[in-house]
Amino acid sequence: MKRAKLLILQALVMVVFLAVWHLVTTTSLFGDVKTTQFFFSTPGAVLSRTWTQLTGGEIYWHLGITLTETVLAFVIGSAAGILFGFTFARNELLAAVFDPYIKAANALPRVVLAPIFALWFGLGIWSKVALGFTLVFFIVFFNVYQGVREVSPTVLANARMLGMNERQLFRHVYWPSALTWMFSSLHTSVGFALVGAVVGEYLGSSAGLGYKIHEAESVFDVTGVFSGMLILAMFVIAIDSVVTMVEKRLLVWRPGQSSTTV
Amino acid sequence: MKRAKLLILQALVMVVFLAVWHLVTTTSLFGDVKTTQFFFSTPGAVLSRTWTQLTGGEIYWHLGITLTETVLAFVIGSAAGILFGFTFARNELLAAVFDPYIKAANALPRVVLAPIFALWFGLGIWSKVALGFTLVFFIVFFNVYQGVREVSPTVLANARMLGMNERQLFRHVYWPSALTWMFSSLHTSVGFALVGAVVGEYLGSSAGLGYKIHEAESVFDVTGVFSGMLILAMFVIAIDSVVTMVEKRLLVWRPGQSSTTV
Amino acid sequence: QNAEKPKLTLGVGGKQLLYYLPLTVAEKKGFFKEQGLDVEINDFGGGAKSLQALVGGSVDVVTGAYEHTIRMQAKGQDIRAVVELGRFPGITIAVRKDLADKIKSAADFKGLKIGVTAPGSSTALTAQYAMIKAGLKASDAPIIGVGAGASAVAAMKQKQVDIISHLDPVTSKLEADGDVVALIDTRTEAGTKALFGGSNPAAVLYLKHDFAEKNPVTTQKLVNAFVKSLKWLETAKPEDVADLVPAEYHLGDKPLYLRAVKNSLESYSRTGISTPDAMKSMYDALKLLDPELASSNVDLSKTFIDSFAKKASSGS
Amino acid sequence: MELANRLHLDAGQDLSSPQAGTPPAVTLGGLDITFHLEGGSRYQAVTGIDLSVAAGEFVSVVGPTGCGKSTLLNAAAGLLTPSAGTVTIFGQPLAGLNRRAGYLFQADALMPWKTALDNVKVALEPMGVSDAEADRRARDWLARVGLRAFVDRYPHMLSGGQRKRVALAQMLIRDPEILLMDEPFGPLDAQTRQIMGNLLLDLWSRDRKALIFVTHDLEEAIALSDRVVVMSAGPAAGIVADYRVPLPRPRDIAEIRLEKAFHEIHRDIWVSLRVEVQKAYAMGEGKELVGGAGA
Amino acid sequence: MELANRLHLDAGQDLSSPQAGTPPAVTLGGLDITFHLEGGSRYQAVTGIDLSVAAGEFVSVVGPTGCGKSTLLNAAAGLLTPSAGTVTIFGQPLAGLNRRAGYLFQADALMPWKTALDNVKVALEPMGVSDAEADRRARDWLARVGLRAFVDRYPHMLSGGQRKRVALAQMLIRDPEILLMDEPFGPLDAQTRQIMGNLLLDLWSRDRKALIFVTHDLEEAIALSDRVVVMSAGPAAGIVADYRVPLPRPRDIAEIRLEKAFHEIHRDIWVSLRVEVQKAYAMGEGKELVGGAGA
Ligand SMILES: Nc1ncnc2c1ncn2[C@@H]1O[C@H](COP(=O)(O)OP(=O)(O)OP(=O)(O)O)[C@@H](O)[C@H]1O
Ligand SMILES: Nc1ncnc2c1ncn2[C@@H]1O[C@H](COP(=O)(O)OP(=O)(O)OP(=O)(O)O)[C@@H](O)[C@H]1O
Ligand SMILES: [Mg+2]
Ligand SMILES: [Mg+2]
Repeated sequence: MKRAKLLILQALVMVVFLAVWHLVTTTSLFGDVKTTQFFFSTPGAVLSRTWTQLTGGEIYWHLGITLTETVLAFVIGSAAGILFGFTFARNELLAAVFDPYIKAANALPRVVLAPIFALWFGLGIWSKVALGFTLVFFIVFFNVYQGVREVSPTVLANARMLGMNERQLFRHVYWPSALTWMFSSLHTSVGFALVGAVVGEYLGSSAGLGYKIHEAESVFDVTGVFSGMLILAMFVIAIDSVVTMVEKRLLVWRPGQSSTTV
Repeated sequence: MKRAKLLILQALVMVVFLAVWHLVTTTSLFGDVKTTQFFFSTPGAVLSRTWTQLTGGEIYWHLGITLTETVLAFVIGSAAGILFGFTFARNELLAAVFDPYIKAANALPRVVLAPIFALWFGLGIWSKVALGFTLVFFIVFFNVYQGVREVSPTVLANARMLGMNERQLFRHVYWPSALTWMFSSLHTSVGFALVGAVVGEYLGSSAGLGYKIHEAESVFDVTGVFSGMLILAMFVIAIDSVVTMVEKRLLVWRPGQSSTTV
Repeated sequence: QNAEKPKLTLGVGGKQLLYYLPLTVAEKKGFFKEQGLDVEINDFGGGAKSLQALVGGSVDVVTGAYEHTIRMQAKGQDIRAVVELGRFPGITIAVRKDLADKIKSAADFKGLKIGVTAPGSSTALTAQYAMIKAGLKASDAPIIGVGAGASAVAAMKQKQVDIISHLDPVTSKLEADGDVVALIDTRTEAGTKALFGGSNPAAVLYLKHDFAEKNPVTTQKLVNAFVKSLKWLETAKPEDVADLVPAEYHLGDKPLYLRAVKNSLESYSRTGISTPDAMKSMYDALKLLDPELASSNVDLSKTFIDSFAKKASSGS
Repeated sequence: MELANRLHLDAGQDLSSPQAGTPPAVTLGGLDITFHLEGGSRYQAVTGIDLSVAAGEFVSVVGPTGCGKSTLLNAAAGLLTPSAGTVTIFGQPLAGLNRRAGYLFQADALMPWKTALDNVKVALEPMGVSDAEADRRARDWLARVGLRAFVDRYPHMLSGGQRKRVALAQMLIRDPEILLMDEPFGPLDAQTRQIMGNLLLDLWSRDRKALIFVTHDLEEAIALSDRVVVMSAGPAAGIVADYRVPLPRPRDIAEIRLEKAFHEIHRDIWVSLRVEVQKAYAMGEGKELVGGAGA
Repeated sequence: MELANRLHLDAGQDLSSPQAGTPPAVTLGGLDITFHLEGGSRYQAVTGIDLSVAAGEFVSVVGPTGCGKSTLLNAAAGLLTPSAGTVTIFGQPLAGLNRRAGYLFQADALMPWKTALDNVKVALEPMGVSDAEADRRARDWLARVGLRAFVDRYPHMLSGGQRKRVALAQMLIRDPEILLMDEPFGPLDAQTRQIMGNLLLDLWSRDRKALIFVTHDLEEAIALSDRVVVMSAGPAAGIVADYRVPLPRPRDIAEIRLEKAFHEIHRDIWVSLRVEVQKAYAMGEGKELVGGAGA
């Protein structure tokens, strides 16, 4: 019942959005129709193009490549973020020494780094993975770092008194305690992994969704650009729901928002 | 004493980094010197160029523009992230309905959106602010959202029993409780605000650090590119230390990592 | 007579590229000021972005590829060129050194990886056009976007691509380092003739038609400035150019820059006026390559207003 | 005795409320509370709870650990919606939070980001008290609970008993009509307990507050209250006995323990409680049924 | 009496340790603990603490709330480095954590992400016990503290007293040589307290464990321990008295309260404690000095 209501509301939002889009691009209320269509295409055109693409076979090849890059960037980036986050949080000196460098590295515009990645990793998927990695890593890193430091002092003291060594503390205390933080960052970084992959493809590649979008953009095919982004969006929702599922499983122990009676 | 040691260690890291860089680019151990210099310049050249730029006056004009964009993107982005984060966390239905759309929006490659921002906000600083905004907003949003939901149920129940209304709960419970989360996200988003500004400039503008970097890049002036990035890095460390100062002030109440005796 | 709009914004996708040298010359030589114009130059990440800025109204005029005006006319956007800056495309198709003895012409491209600035861009189209002319299909070789700058050099040096269809300074850099051998060189008249059968408009100054109609004086003054810089380039030596542009433009390697300028000098337009033949040759090439344009019917006289350039040439 | 007490439950209102006719402050009618557990099973914590507390009445609740005392207070506070039954506050059915009640939680509930003083001050903000006035009153209250020297400490710098006293001040400063207190004196030493107990009695006797007081200290329960309610062991705990304390007021809680009537009622309650605790222990240990947990 | 007790402090070791010659399990020598406060001021919690607990000795610590009992245990556990003085464990100066001790914290310290069973099981992991064996023993221990039916509950689904008992099982299952317990039976009802007390005595008497037991329940302290140490009010709290409990072992904690010796010692300690509590209260309220807080 509740689920149905939610879906209806979500659909409603979508319909309103499409209606506004349609209105803007097909009536001259908001300026010259030709110009608005040059930038925004029309929802009808975008949807029908998307449909054509999804029913054709070619897009899946590109999607597959982008998916591979995204998943790799996400997995490697979060793994490294988690690893470094934990290491730094557990080693104050290390954290203090590297703090300014990490902050600085996080601020480097990735687009500028693309040639260097291309040099190091070639034009294949790995340079895109590297780009996605630089986005995912920092988000996860900062959150895990904070998450570890947020561990309740009493729970930690208790675990230490139980004789746990560093590895056991990690498994039984730091890790579960940082999980909430991690998942919050993972929701952001799923998106950023995809952005990294697509931007990487956009800057130099031979396949992938970003390549398709760039191709469309070069010939001023806005419909193609938007339909590419639409496919991308559907895609990220799918990946994110996997993250949410894992999250739900791992965080069963948490008290609900309100007390639960029947 | 401890501070001095830290500074020495930080300097050491820097020196090692520069030494490696120097070694790679000036000896033929790692391939042809000309080629490596074409891609990586040399630390000496980059430092001297940076010095020239910083002592000359022109760079400050560009820096000023980038700073304005970064600060605006950061402030507006975090403000909106905080606002929406709180609103959504307090309104389950809203959050559930918009959840997929927010996730999808977060995954759109900003590079592709640049022309649209230029259309809406012109070529001045506002289109760059918009780009930075789209990066900052989501990071802050997800963290604030999670931060609000992490409020201790007992503390919340107590505050409600004290008769607090929604506004007072916000001020006395949600806000302070979400602060840690917020600051963790702000550290990431300072960097991203700058990335947004620079990438925006890189994609189209007539001034700013990103413009300078783009200019240098298209004439293979790697030295210029790296010196631009160096200035950028110094810059973000400065902004971030302001954030850290504010954080320290606002989070005095937290128990230290270890119990503090004299 | 005063300009209607003395302050205007100009868009360009990569100002430092030799492709757009006439713009830098006009700026540095003060030709805009001479005409009483205050031109703010906005640099974009690519030609497509500067065109979008023009359509969106963020800039008044653009120095970009002539091809854009045809595409825009096909989409119903009345965008017209007013002065030609480059008469040859300036694109070089080169093959990697170690393959040079096997690959002699576009007919041998089958199955090789071709690096271009971006899929769908003019470098890509030129490469595909060459293949079609040599009897292959456009899809016979994978097209790889390698970007505009150092990443393109990296791609070739790392043997990520076999063929590169690119612009200066990338081409000159690769040539100077001995990494590639040029097969088709549209920087020269001979090369362009060989591929397209005639000259082929490249960089132009284009704008929205109503802008030209509303601001005829401003447009005229702009064109005057550009024609003047074309005239200057006609007689300039590479060293003159190198002295004029900021030192950062020298690619960190002045001999390389001089070489690149020398290679390119021939490609700049002399009069600022494009011939209908040249325009038609461009359109035909596009029709061949782009399915969207294949069925289009663009009136080429609407893509270029030559009256301003004619007046400028006769005036000076 | 058992039967008499059960009967008293029904007649309770008239007997206990000093002013018959006004509705009781809190009435729990046929309350059932069942918790959902992971994996779909349920745990019925309490069942069929009927309890009425008149305005001006001091009722203590005792019972074996885990029987459902806190759950009961949560229901009275409106923090927990009962699965069945009604909660009535001054004759009005309770919807949402009980705005006329103050609640002292069993667990730490101070805002960790506020000093002791601010934690107490903030309780006055919803009432629109001016800042200066709130400051003065908060300092006064902290002094009354013996914490004048600790006003500027954050909760993590206070001992367990000090935190509890801050929470006490935070609750009492608002002067609510109904006081729900869950082991308020647990982490305090016997002496401080008496001081706090007297403080509480003082306050309670001044105007007709209703007080539900959960404690494990039977002597304290008897010394302070008008009625002592004994709960049975869970699951599905109920009220098994309801004793009226036949001691005159005003009382001095230190002295009253020496009276004979005190000892008698103490022994009575002790016996009925002991049975329940042993039952609870047996259940928890699983010697009898692992009861109700899978209903 | 007072004097005798003070003297006993020095001679304590020989008298109290059943096997003279072996070093005492815990020795605190001249312990000073001062906390840094915001803004540079300091708070001296305890000063000049000398306390020695022999192996096999059961020592209770009582004192007014906020005097420094938890602080003392923290120092003995190695969680807090004293500002001055030494902590010696079985003759070895303590550096870092006290690995031979188990600590039952005053505050909730269970891992909220583990069920009761897992919380207890995990205590065996550092000892390398196999999973199956750990499971068996953890279930057994949970049954002994009366929680057989609650093994699969997460801490937030347990009542305060149930959580405390899980923590108790978690600590006892490791069978440490030194037990540090901070108000372990606080949130338990009197009956359960006795059951747990007997459980603890059982365990303690089996092998020569040293036990430091903080409580507010004086009767409990006397019933369980060999010595009762009374602390003075803070700031700068110290040990003011150290009573030996002259009751024979083994004891039944329910029965022992009826003995005469029990009442005598209870009265003695009560008096000395009362003085301290009143002092503490006066200080906290600021009637005397706001003492030491700005030293
Ligand atoms: N959220 C919950 N989910 C499931 N069971 C719960 C939950 N909260 C409480 N319980 C169970 O309900 C019963 C009553 O809990 P409650 O906290 O009311 O006990 P109590 O009488 O306050 O005990 P104590 O004296 O130990 O505080 C307990 O058995 C407990 O395990
Ligand atoms: N981190 C800290 N910073 C400053 N003062 C502290 C800190 N921890 C404890 N104190 C102070 O030290 C004193 C002793 O605290 P402690 O927790 O040891 O008391 P306690 O005897 O255990 O009291 P209770 O019986 O209430 O638990 C208290 O006055 C407390 O305010
Ligand atoms: Mg309870
Ligand atoms: Mg304590």
